[in-house]
Amino acid sequence: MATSFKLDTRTEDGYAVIQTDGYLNGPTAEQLAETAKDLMNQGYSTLVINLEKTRLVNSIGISILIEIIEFLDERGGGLHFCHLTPVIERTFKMMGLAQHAEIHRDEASATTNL
Amino acid sequence: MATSFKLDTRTEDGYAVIQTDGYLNGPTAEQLAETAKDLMNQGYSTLVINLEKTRLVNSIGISILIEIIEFLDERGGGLHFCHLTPVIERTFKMMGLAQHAEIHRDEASATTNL
Amino acid sequence: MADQMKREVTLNIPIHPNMELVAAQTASIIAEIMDFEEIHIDEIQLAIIETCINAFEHSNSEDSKVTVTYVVTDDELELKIADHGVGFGTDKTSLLTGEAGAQAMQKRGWGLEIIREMMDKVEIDSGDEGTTITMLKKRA
Amino acid sequence: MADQMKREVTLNIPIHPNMELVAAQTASIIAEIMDFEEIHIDEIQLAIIETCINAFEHSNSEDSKVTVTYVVTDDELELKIADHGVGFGTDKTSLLTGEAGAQAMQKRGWGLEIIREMMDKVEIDSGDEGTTITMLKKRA
Ligand SMILES: Nc1ncnc2c1ncn2[C@@H]1O[C@H](COP(=O)(O)OP(=O)(O)O)[C@@H](O)[C@H]1O
Ligand SMILES: Nc1ncnc2c1ncn2[C@@H]1O[C@H](COP(=O)(O)OP(=O)(O)O)[C@@H](O)[C@H]1O
Repeated sequence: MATSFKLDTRTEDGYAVIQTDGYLNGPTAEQLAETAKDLMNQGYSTLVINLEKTRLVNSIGISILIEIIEFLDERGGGLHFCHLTPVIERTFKMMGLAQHAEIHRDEASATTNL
Repeated sequence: MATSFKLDTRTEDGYAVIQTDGYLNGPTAEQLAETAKDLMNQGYSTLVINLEKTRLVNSIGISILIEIIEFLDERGGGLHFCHLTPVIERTFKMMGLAQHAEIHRDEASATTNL
Repeated sequence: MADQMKREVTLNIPIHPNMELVAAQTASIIAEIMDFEEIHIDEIQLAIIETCINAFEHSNSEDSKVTVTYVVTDDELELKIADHGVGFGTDKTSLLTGEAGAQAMQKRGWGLEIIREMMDKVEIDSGDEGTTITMLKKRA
Repeated sequence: MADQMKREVTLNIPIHPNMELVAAQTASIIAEIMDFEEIHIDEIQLAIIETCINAFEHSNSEDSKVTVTYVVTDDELELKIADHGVGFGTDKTSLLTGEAGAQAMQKRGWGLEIIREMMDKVEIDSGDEGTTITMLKKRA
């Protein structure tokens, strides 16, 4: 059984945006990580993850997001998040994601100056 | 315990629109009936009920909608519904509401020719 | 034929206004996990709501509880909704329904008919020990 | 002081991926009926999810079941999440957490800390017979 989870990818000049839709747990965050690595391999080292349609992220999902950050860090890339619910933002901060990834209100403010 | 249920009312030239938000059961449909009667007493004999933000209506709620129809019928008024989910529309038809009330896709088509 | 996986979720709710929503919402997320279509999820929710409010209104059960069992297989969701109330004979459902009821805008007595309309199969088992309604929805 | 009404909902879920969502969703609708604020509903959901996935991952329970009890009073929601697994000592939680864990971007070992952050009160009762986590959220 799987929850309906969707990923939408859009590439722009110099960065790519991944939009998630649904619960981020181990398996779905792995999908997201694969997509992020693919984009990185295509030359997009700056990624924006838009969580507007994601209301729940568990700690296993976040541990995989940390792996994405590490992967990008090693390759000189950068990760930006936007549209976090207050609870997701709080959890990201607790677990230290805010140190190596930037958190923005929306896509517009995430992509200014990219 | 009560679910969060909201009613929004708007009056226009010749008709009034009631927008529901939440589960329509006995108690909340009674609230809707009170509002409908109030509007009727204020001279609005044509009412549009917009169910866009209502996903569930139980059979007790529908029985009260039938009472609203009867109340309006006796006073020469008319009731229009819009934004029904397919399941709500099917239930309305089963229980005979479609005979004495009109069902429209959206507010625009409900209010044309009013 | 391969063995089908069967998973069971059970929910106990008190007989109390709006508790039918808890039973419906639980079905909704299970059906979503099973990848049911949205319209079928709405149908399942309405069937559960009608069955629960019947138990709330008519069962007169002393323990004031309703138990909902959700049995999940690969392509079906089976629901059993049980109360320990007074039960009813199947002849009880003698009000006008169907076309005649609709014509007359019959107000009450639609619950069981709605349940049958929404689900693929409905079985009623009712007696002195209470009522259990078993219903099945196939993933289209 | 007036007697407080107390209502109990119980849910049994199998240990299986995504079943934590069923427990979380059930809490969500109960908290909504209780008129909790949206942010508090999110907090409750996350706490339940973390507790359930802990039971799924660590309990090694033979019956492969988790029981969630939702106790509703006028202004509080109490949750008990129980498994019949191997249990754990409270010294088990020895990974870096808090500021140090955040600095090091520690990947795992955050579950219990998240649960404590999200809820007003958390009690762990764990032993050979299994683990029960009791947690409380007050309506703000
Ligand atoms: N759980 C139950 N316990 C006892 N009687 C029931 C139960 N469910 C249904 N009934 C009986 O069946 C009748 C028909 O139910 P229904 O079709 O839902 O219409 P309504 O609830 O509007 O009367 C009820 O009036 C009641 O007598
Ligand atoms: N229900 C449980 N049954 C057995 N052990 C548990 C249970 N819940 C938590 N634990 C133990 O507590 C430890 C800490 O849990 P947690 O803080 O959620 O971090 P993580 O799950 O990432 O290890 C787990 O590694 C496990 O040893």
